[in-house]
Amino acid sequence: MPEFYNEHVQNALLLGTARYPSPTILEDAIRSAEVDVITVSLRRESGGSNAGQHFWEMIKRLGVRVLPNTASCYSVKEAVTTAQMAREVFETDWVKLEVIGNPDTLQPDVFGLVEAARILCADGFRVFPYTTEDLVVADRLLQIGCEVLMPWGSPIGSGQGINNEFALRTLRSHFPDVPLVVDAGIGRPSHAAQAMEMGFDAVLLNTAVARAGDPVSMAKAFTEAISAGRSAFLANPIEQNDMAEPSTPVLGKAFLS
Amino acid sequence: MPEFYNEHVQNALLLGTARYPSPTILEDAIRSAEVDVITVSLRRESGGSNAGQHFWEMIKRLGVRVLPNTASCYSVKEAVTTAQMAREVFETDWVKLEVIGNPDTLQPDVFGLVEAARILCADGFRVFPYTTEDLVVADRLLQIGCEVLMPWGSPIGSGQGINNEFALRTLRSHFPDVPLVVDAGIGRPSHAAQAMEMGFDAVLLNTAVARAGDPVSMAKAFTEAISAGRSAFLANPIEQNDMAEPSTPVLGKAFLS
Amino acid sequence: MPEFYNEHVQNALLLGTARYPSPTILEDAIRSAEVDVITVSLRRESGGSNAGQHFWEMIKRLGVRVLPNTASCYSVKEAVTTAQMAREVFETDWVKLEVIGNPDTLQPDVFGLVEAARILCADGFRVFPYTTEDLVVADRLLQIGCEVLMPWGSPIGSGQGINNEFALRTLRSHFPDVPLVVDAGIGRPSHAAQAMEMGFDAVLLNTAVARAGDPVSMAKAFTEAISAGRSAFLANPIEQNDMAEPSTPVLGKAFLS
Amino acid sequence: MPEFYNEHVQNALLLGTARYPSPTILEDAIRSAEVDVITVSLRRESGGSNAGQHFWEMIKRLGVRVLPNTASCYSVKEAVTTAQMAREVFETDWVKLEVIGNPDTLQPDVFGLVEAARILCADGFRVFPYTTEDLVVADRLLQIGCEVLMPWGSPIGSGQGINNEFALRTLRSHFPDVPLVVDAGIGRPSHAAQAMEMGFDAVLLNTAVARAGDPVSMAKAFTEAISAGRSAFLANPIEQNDMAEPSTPVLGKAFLS
Amino acid sequence: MIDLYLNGEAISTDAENLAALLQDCGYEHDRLATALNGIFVHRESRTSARLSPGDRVEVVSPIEGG
Amino acid sequence: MIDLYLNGEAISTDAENLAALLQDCGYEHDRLATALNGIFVHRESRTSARLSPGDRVEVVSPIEGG
Amino acid sequence: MIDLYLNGEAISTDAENLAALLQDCGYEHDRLATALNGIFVHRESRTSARLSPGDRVEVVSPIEGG
Amino acid sequence: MIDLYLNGEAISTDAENLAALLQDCGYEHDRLATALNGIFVHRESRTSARLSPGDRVEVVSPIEGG
Repeated sequence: MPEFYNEHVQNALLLGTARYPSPTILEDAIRSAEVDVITVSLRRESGGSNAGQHFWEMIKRLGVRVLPNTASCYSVKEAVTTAQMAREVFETDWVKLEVIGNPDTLQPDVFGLVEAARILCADGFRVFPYTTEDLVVADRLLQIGCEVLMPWGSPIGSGQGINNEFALRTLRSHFPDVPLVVDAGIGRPSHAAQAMEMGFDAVLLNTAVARAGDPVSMAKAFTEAISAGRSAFLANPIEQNDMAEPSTPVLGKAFLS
Repeated sequence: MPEFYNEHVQNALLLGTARYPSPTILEDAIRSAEVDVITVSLRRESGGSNAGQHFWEMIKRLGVRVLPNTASCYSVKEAVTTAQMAREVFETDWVKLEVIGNPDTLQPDVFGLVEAARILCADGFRVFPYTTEDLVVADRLLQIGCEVLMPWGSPIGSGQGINNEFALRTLRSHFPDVPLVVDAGIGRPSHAAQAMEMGFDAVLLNTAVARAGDPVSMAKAFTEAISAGRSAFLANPIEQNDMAEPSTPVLGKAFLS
Repeated sequence: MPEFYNEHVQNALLLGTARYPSPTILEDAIRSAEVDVITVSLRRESGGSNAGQHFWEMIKRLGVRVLPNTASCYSVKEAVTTAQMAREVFETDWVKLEVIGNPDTLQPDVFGLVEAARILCADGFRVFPYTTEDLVVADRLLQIGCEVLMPWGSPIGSGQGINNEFALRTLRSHFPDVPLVVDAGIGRPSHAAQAMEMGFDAVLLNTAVARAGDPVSMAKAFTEAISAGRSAFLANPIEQNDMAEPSTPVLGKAFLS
Repeated sequence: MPEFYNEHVQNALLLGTARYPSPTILEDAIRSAEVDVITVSLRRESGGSNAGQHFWEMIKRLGVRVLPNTASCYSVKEAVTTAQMAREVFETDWVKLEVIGNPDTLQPDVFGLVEAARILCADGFRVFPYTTEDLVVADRLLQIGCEVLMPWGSPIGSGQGINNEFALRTLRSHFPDVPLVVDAGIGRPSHAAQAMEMGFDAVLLNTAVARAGDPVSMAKAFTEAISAGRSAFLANPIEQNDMAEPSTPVLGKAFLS
Repeated sequence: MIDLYLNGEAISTDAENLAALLQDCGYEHDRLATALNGIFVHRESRTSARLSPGDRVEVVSPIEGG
Repeated sequence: MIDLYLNGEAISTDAENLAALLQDCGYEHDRLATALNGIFVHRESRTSARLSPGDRVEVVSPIEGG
Repeated sequence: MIDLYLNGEAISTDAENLAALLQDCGYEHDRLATALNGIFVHRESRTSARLSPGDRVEVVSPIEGG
Repeated sequence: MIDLYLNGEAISTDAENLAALLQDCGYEHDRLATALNGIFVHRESRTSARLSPGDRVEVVSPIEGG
């Protein structure tokens, strides 16, 4: 099971909590998939409203760890302030750092990301940067204090899976000891299993569960697939080869013609 | 769970039993992965030998169903005689019908396959034909009495996974009510999950488990991945799309610039 | 340049003649792409009509070779009779033999194909069978007298390109001396170049040119791409590798830090 | 034909000049492929040597345009000084700006790249930045004065082709009016045709030609394939679809059963 | 008069053989091939190919094809 | 009375500091975080965070996120 | 004595039928199936399956398979 | 005599500036560019570029590149 900033996590599926048909379905999904870490966010609260309090109570009831995000932040300042507010509200120094660079792809702005990460690491945060597959950017993030990397698979919510397998494999082999999480773009359990088979430590996803026809069942499916992918990685899978190899032994075959 | 010839099967992973490091590891793999159907074969037995008897006792001990194959048969006659011998020895009329057409790819000879299937169906066998992804061949096999189809993913033992996804999807959509099993070529749990997500009913594999570094762990991983893929298929996965979609709601975001 | 049944062909692009915006555009496409072999067909002619005669005159004017097809034939009998009629009308014993097995995929019925090919080869035809990527079927076709094979890339008119590259590579390596033509499914010049780079001898296509916005220009593009792919195959391309290799020499680089 | 910084270029194949078996073969390749722009570099010259002079004379003899690179530069300072030296020696303000971030992948360091590009654009250079597929980085480069972008296909010299087609398509659609060149990783003419079919304006490559068995023939093949890809892009290719469509008209087919 | 099918359409004809039928029906050029009840009839055999009631005659000529 | 923006809406308030503003506006629970003009204000600093005309105050609380 | 092939090996035997052959050759368990000259012989037909010189007898039992 | 580095090799020279150094070292053509301690020196500035002990001089000329 993955370890982030010296904390052991019980499930390598990190699950987003937005876009579910109802809070009840969200809660059921988290429980039935035995999720340990959920991502959360902040929004404006009006006086007299109890929306935030209710969501907080659900978190407490579930007993899960939270990873607050800085979703929709396009500037370093926004991201940093959001992280600071999240730390106070959610009582954690973990932060999923998003500095978005483009509204169509919702991809990281790697310049802003590195700058914000530097500020937040120096301020005591434990930063989980949502980044691209760029090896050089990854190296910068590690140098300034990040101890986890979360490269995207494909654009957020697109369900395309892993668009650049070669680059993700390269990341994995360059940083064998850094926890790596594929974050964003995962559409189906097979995508998640593939990421884990490549040696990734965890998978973060939201839309693929929340917008499935049956989110509870889909959440469980992802937990299973991620567990399967991890086991397969550790069990040393066979190599691909071009020629067939008989599985049934040929020796001792009866001669019947 | 899949149903073949009116029999319900408890695990959509059908597991081959050859090429394991030891009989003990094979037995552990079957147990820990909760496999319900295993494939088996026949070989020449010498007088005084108890090899076959021992293997049979293991089968009985495990309480699994057996699916005897006609591996390495290149002619209709060989395949038919092998099937008949297997029915007597294994006390089942199920048969995984292989009529091999080429020693390098170990691919089906579809001409021989259809002929042998016709003979065996008429003789009361319940034929599980190992076939290609060819829709027209599939149609013939169904017309002559096969009630299951087992198209290959890629060459036996190659671990390449699904080489022609389009053709397998086409098969699935043309025969929505026929149990379809991807047989051969699966290398990793993500391949198996992918097959199940495409709506296949089961996956048959051997080498990917038997030749893994840790076959017991790998067998369990395949059971999990296949379960995940099936659940995902039933839970109605999201469609892929080209543009990103924010998972965290944008409405209500604080303005912090 | 490819050779079929001892006839040298000047362009490895074999071009279909249907579905063009106009006969003039068809004629321009053939000319500008310097096509040497076109596929043609037969249809019912009414008394008093000159449609067939006009098309024939265009063929004569262009000076191209014709390869009549048996399109839309679903039975052996239909295909054989069509081939016989085509031989008389087009004055050639070449025939693109199609025995279709499914109206959705328009894929070959390999059973009917082999039977019809046997009849036609025995009757003196030079058969160009439209077949699948099935190696065993290919072997049968060769044994009964075909000296060319035309496996599909993907369904006719689908433009998907090569759906099962592994199987086509396998065909190529098993039959190094047989002229092999990828027929059907090609959508773009890069698909055609890829087929030629794999060592195929020619590419047959129709829809990708006829239904392009500018068929004349697209036909020329295919001729170029096919020529490029062939040249590349003969020029021994580099192998893929995982690591980068500097193209500019590192030795002698100035030290400027 | 592409236009870079208001200069029309006669061939969309930009060709590297390193790693050829001999200068003669390089010269033949450039001539026979009718290349208009070649990339060149600088290295230490000893007193009394005429190596640089000879290479320069070859360039003059060929009458080609040169695009000097800053290969192997890992720092902004190195890259800037190299660009300045190149401008003087090659008498051009074009520069292929490489700021390398990793010796294994030879990928761009996007941070150094943007900084160096800013300095060079301000100094009057016409910068051709060798960059990644990152849309946000691309946007920065355009904002600071680059009028061409050269995203990589895959690592230099790897011959893998286009590893992240989605990202390159995204770049193309976001910057419809910016000349885009796929630079690095191209292995075969079909890769280059694919890039052009996606709407890219040019392709820059070196190893795929220089290390081919027959570089002269391979260079011509790339010129053809690139021309084909460009024509296809302009000729409006057909869309892919899942179902087959008969090319030969079904109406009027003889009834022969 | 014989009732038969020419290219799928019911017609009545006085022609006794295939060659005569083609002439009667106004076929002007001979870039044609013929089949009778699904069997190919060579050009030189058309005169000897006698027609019977219910026969299915096909007459085809060149067209574009893929 | 000070005119300022609370979560993007123009309001007038008698409150002189952030803590007072929250109380006046009826915030009942304290699973909240605050920012003043884009700068985070710690819970314990809200009383010392004086308000000025035109200030932009943001008050946020937990919500689902991806 | 009959010379025949048992599982591909040349042997000489006094056995006159398949059942007797199995017994003579020391087959102890009956998780076996038999074929004579490539044709399956049912367990209950082994006694009536007479052996002739040159016969090819196959005796198989369960093994792992894929 | 000044001890400096020319293209990475230690040399001793009487030349007082870059232009003189090039001449002394036998550079015959001028398809060259120069850098002094990592900074580009224009062709026309070579005479005014005075050399000091420990200087790193780079002299480059055209070569093939990718």
